Amino acid sequence: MSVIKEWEPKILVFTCNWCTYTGADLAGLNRMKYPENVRLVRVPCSSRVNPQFILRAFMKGCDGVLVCGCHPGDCHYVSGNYFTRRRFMLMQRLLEYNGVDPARFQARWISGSEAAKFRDTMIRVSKEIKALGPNTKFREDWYVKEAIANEPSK
Amino acid sequence: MKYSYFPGCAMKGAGKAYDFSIKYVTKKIGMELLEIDDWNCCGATAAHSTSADLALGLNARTLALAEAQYPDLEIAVPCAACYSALRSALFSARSSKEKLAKIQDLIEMPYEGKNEVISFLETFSRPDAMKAITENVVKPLGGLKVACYYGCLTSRPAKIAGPDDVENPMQMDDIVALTGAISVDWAFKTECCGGAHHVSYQKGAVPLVDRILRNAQANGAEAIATACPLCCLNLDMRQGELNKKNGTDYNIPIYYFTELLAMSMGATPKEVGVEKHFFPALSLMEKYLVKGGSAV
Amino acid sequence: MSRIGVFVCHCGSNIASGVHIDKVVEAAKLFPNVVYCEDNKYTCSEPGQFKIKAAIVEHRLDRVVVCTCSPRMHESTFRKMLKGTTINPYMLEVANLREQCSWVHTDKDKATDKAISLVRMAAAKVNENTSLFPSKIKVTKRALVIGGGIAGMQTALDIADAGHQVTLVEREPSIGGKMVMLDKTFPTMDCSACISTPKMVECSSHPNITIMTSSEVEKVDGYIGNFQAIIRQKARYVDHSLCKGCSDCMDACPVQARNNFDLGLGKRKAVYTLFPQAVPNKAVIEKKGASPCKFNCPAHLDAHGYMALTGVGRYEEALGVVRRTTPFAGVLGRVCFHPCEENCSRNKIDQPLAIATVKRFLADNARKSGKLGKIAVTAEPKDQKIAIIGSGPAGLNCAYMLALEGYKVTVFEALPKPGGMLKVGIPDYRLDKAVLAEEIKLIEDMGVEIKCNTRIGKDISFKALRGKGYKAFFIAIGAHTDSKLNVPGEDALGVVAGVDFLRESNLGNNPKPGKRVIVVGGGNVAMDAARTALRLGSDVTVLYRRSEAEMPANALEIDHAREEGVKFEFLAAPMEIISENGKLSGVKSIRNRLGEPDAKGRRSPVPIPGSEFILGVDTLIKAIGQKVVQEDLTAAGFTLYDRWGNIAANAETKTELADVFAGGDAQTGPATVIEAIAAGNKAAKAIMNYLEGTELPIEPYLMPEATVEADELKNVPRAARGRMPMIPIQDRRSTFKEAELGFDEKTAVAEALRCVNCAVCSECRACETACQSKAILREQEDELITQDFGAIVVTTGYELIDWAPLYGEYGGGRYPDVITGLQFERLVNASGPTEGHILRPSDQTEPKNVVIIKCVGSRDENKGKAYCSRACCMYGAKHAHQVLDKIPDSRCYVFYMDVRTAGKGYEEFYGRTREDGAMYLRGRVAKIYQEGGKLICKGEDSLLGKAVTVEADMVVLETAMVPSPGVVKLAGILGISTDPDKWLNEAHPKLRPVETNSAGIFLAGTCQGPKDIPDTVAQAGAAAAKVSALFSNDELETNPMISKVIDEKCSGCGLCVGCCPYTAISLQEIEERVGALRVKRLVASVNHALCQGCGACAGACRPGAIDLQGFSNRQLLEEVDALCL
Amino acid sequence: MEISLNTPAATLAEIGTIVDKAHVELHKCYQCGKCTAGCPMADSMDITPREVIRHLQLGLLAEVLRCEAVWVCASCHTCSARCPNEVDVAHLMEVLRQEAKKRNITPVPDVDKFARIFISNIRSFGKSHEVVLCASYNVWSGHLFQDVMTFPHLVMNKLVFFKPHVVKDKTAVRRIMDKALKGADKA
Repeated sequence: MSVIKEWEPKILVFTCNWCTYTGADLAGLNRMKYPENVRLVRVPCSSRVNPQFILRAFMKGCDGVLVCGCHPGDCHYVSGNYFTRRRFMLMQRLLEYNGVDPARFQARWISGSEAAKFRDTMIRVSKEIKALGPNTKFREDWYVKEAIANEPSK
Repeated sequence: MKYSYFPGCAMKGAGKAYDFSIKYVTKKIGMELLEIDDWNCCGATAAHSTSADLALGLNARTLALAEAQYPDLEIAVPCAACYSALRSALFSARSSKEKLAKIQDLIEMPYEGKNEVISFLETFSRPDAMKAITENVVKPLGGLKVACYYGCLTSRPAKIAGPDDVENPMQMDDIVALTGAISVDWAFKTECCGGAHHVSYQKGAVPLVDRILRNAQANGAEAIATACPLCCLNLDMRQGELNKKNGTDYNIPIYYFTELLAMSMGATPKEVGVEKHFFPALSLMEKYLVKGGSAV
Repeated sequence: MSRIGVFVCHCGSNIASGVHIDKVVEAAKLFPNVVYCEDNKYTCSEPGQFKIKAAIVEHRLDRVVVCTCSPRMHESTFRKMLKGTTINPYMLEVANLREQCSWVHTDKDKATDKAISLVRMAAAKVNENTSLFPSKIKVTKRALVIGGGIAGMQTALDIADAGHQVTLVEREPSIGGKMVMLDKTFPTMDCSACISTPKMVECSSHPNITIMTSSEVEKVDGYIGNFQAIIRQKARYVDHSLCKGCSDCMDACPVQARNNFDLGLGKRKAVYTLFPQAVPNKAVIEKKGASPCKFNCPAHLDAHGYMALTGVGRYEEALGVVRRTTPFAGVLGRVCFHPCEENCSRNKIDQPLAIATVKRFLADNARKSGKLGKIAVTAEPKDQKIAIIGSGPAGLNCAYMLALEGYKVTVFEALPKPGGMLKVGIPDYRLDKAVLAEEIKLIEDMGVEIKCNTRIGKDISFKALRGKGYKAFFIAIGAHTDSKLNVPGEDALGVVAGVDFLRESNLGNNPKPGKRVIVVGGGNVAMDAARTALRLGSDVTVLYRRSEAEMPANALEIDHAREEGVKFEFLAAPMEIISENGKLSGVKSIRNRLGEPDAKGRRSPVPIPGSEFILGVDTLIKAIGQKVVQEDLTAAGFTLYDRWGNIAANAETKTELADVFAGGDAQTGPATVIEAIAAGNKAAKAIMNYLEGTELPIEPYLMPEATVEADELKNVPRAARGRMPMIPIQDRRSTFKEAELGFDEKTAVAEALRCVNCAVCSECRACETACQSKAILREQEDELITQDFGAIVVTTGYELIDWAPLYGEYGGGRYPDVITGLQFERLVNASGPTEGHILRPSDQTEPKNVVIIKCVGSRDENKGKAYCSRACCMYGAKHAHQVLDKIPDSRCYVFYMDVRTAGKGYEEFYGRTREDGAMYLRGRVAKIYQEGGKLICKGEDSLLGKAVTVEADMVVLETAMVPSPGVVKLAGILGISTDPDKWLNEAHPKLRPVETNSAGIFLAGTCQGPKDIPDTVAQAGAAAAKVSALFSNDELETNPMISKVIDEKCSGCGLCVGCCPYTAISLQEIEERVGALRVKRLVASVNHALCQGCGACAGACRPGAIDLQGFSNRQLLEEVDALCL
Repeated sequence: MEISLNTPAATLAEIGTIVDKAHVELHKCYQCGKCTAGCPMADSMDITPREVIRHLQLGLLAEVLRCEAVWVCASCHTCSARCPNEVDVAHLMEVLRQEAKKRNITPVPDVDKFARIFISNIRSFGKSHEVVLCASYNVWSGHLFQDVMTFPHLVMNKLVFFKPHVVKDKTAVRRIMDKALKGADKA
């Protein structure tokens, strides 16, 4: 391809099987459009997400991570999303302490019927992270500088 | 029991009986009223029909004066129209910081929206006042059947007026019951009397008075108690006129609820200005004041 | 090395049009361990699946990635397919190329890139998959159905017919629910009772169905196939194994309670069956506790009981109720200060019932008609002799209770006449002593011996009595001496004690007080002394040190004293008694002001210096308190006193001497008659326990207080308290005739009928007498029953919205002729309160103009609910039809927003109703008010664009359905969810309408949302089919994608235990070898049946010892890594 | 008369601004007419309160701005209190009145005149004065003898005063009024 590709962030979205993943499917069913740069990883419950996964994602070059689950009080597993919420707060503070912009790690509650909310969230998050540029924190590769140099806006 | 006091324009004119009786009752029960110095007219319906800012500005000035003069006191307001207008301004001031800034700019005075605006139905239904009233009733109006008429503006809009019940408020009924009178259950407590149109659109407004009187009569009321000079004036002034024009036989003198309180506390009808009503209101009182002895 | 096969689906053009399939296939072939890749038009189709199977064999694949639609759609399809191959069904991953790729992106190249990435993630994950095998759990083949309405009954019957056990739990005393309340059902006009009562009977006679009425589910543990429920069987106060359903008890019950089944349109008894065809047809008693009158009575007299009986004219029985506790009905009716009345719920709306005066009526009426009778002793005579010292109310009541039990009782009285303070303390104008004498005679007639003029310490001693064979003693000598004023000159001639003065007067010794009398004190003795002195011709002034508000005397006594001419000096206290020649001449007093409140909240008097004044006086009566006379007892050898000088005894009246008991004023200090009676009764019980060696409760059986809030009494008609007639005031000033005359029969009955039945059951115990099978269990308590179930069906139904507080414009419940649709059903129902005649509740006349208003509370975000209640349009039409059909020349106006008639035959029915003449008006009524006996309804006909008025005789509000109360609590117990309006959530609105998100728990009927009977019954059948399908297995396969612990890594910290919502994880001891040693330690362990596979534990585990199979840490990390490539 | 529903987008936008001022969501109204049914003045109106909303829903702004109903409304707020869909009809009426006034449309001139007199009264005295108010109204409106029969009663009972009460700081009140009325029609 002749055109230089615009830089696209890599965004990882952990979604619980019962609410957000279903909501994403519904968005598909309704042919709603959102950016290609988001990838969903299906987990049974948002509480399944181990902080290790998030650090690993940033390490391997992810630019943003989202954890999505059922609305508080509506968890398929009764109380899982309350754990998620607590864990998320702690994790976000840890990341912020290490210089990661809080926008790169967010939690959202999207139910199985909120297809439009799913789409809107994906569009907004994608835009936010794109504006932040590539993540440089925690990355294991030695080519971070290069990645920044290749940033199209420069 | 101490309040800053906004009498409103009508209290100096047609609402004199209201003014007299409030003064009598508050003195008896040890309630102190401190009139706000240099208050201005609330603008009534005319102001908010013309411009929202006009109503806001006029009332905010009065509120700001009260805040400066009596920073710790709630503002007691006898007239329902003034009460509504002042409360609306207060609610605007409290709605957001931007709105408050706009108000300060408009009136060019410091104002924070601190002091609550309350009606006399509220001041008198607080426990200490109720207790004091009970203790001061010496000539109970045993058995007088009263329909308590609240009108629009002490009831609606509910979030501004804050009535105990929009359709069937009981505050005035409870206060009037302290005098030994019996408050009747009727259906037009909060129906409009057309007050706003009584000068400018009489053909539409007078029938409203008719249906209020009709329902009061149907439910056996001998008298109507009001808490607003405008309501009182309308129901009072049109009654004889309706009887003449439509051949109705209404005989329901209109009183301010404070007049009933004052008389049960020993005031003579003349002292509180009962004879000043358009529709003869003196003889009914004389009848009950004689009948009601000391025993309840 | 694993061998992965990747199968990319076109899904027709669904995926292929948004993604370059060929590029995906080419890319996938290069992924690690992928040995084969192909594309397919429709992978989920039969040929598509066949091709995968063939590839597995041909390429020796050991795991598979299918790139197709959402795994929520076809993951299970492909798992099933793998069951028939060499590969474990869990060696599969699905890449979602349709819903989350081709359908949501527009740029085909970018979508292709994403698709490749998704396939890479799936391939990376599947590489870490392991074979998983489900385990088996047993199924308990018993279903729990909660709610006995039509849905519950139908579900229960269908499950039972399939051969399984069912327990049907219903909160009300009968099954049947709302449907049996209805008259006819639309659109066929079948009789509702005719089609639902056979179902009720079938349920009760079905061998597989156990019905538990008056029951509620309290707790549920466990999981599909293995639930454990705790069910509360509420007390019914009737032994259902003995009850024959004969209704004798109901005939006997005097209480008129609200008939909830008729929605308040009729009355029923406190003991009742819900309706005539109730299943089970057994009586229950509604008890909300002890009525406040009974609860707050020191002796717990069944005040509510005798009021109820008086109300229906059963005076003798009512008197019998009093006599269960005391023979002193006439005395108490006159002198009791009635804490019952102070606590009467009617205080909240008007005035309390005149309970004491009604009791007085019962005694007076019996005496007048010569029916005072004798009190029968039914107990076996007993040999033990008991001595009671003092014949006051405590002593005599103790004697009475013991005599009732057959004991031989002797009462010793120091004074010449029995009665204690009743005789010598209370003046005749308050208590006619003939009444006292007659009631004392009742006790004597039971065999109690009263020996007067016998003073303890002088004429008898404990030792002597023990010698004569007395086994127990009750000391009730009262408090008969005065407290001292402690001022100089107190001993002057002319200063007398109040109690002495009253005793002299009451014994007929005619004391002669001087012209000017001053009574010092503010209690009841002071009032009695003052009024007595007044009647003896003196000019009386009461001197009290506080103000009137602080006076301990009964307010009515003070009023009476004032009326009779007693003068009061408040805030004044005597400082010195002035005498001339040893004879009283004046009292020097000082003015007080009220100081700070003391510990009890009473403001104490503070003398004002310099305010001394002198009052001239001839006789000064001290009435500032009484004390116990200790000398006699001391002489008799009894010396146990507390620091106030009262006899030391505990709350059960026991003293330190095993055979000596004490109570009444002698033990408590001066108190009331009723407290003395209570003490006497307690002493009797304590003595019986002592003599028989039993440990029966000392206090009478008492339930918690049944309080009624003012709100609940809003619509109770106001009625003034009966007026007490009195003798003329001049007689009151000069004679000792009883001042109060008591009620006549009419007043007494009217007074009794003012009772609002706080506790519903009055505990008159007439039912106990009436029941021939002795089935009444007065002291029954709730019972908790634990049982195992394999499945649960919730069928808790609906309630109608409480419209009254929401719609003030419709009268807010003040107009009796504005009723709800369900009330109309009861009116038009042949077994309803009007036997099927449509009559106005206010005056029982037939309404000619009926207005029906739909959507009251429905489709009203402002005041009610936003939703449509679905059934109202049709039953509104039915009601209109019934009005026009049943009432000749009637007219019916229906105000509607929209008419929704989606159902078989529904639109036709609506058409017929209009043909009948119903006038349909499109618009909402803004106000209903009463004028001239009519209900004026003001609405707009919005099709005409004009405000319209209808003068109606009756208005029927078709109110919104809301979930049954308590459903939120139940949902919490079951772990299922509700929507914002509190309807229970189904698992899927289209595809799983009767399942919940918790496996094994199902829904049917209106608990899920408003619906009509056909839909409800259909759902009930569906839920039963689901349960039957579940019960067709002896065992269930569990989901193998659950947590697993690696013991070696587990540190036993227990973090996972706390975060498991299913309590599936526990710490268990394991034994392991460390070097040469065998050591024991705790590690986490997962219960396979309980674990639902959420993975919260795996997210929390720090050493990574607990992992979720199928979504393991390694699988997810590989997926993350692959995503980042 | 046939009505075209192809309302220009500008008019729709204008309606949007007006209803936003009143915090009203037009789509919420399902035309049940409870507002009209409870309205004490409905009898005197040319179109009912429900129809006012309907016109706006259909984009017929001009019809609403020239109707009498908006001016006949007595601001009793009964409609708003009872609306099942929380449509604040009374507030909308008020905003419509202000809008009509801006465009100098006063279909019920007496009501407007009274308001003007009332406001000028406040401008003069800072307080309202019944005699001046009614007298000026009777002169302005041409209803010269309206309620004159009540006058002797008022005088005899000292219910009127001829020397108006006046605020001390008249300029402050006037300044506030002028600022507030800037933009709106000057009274």
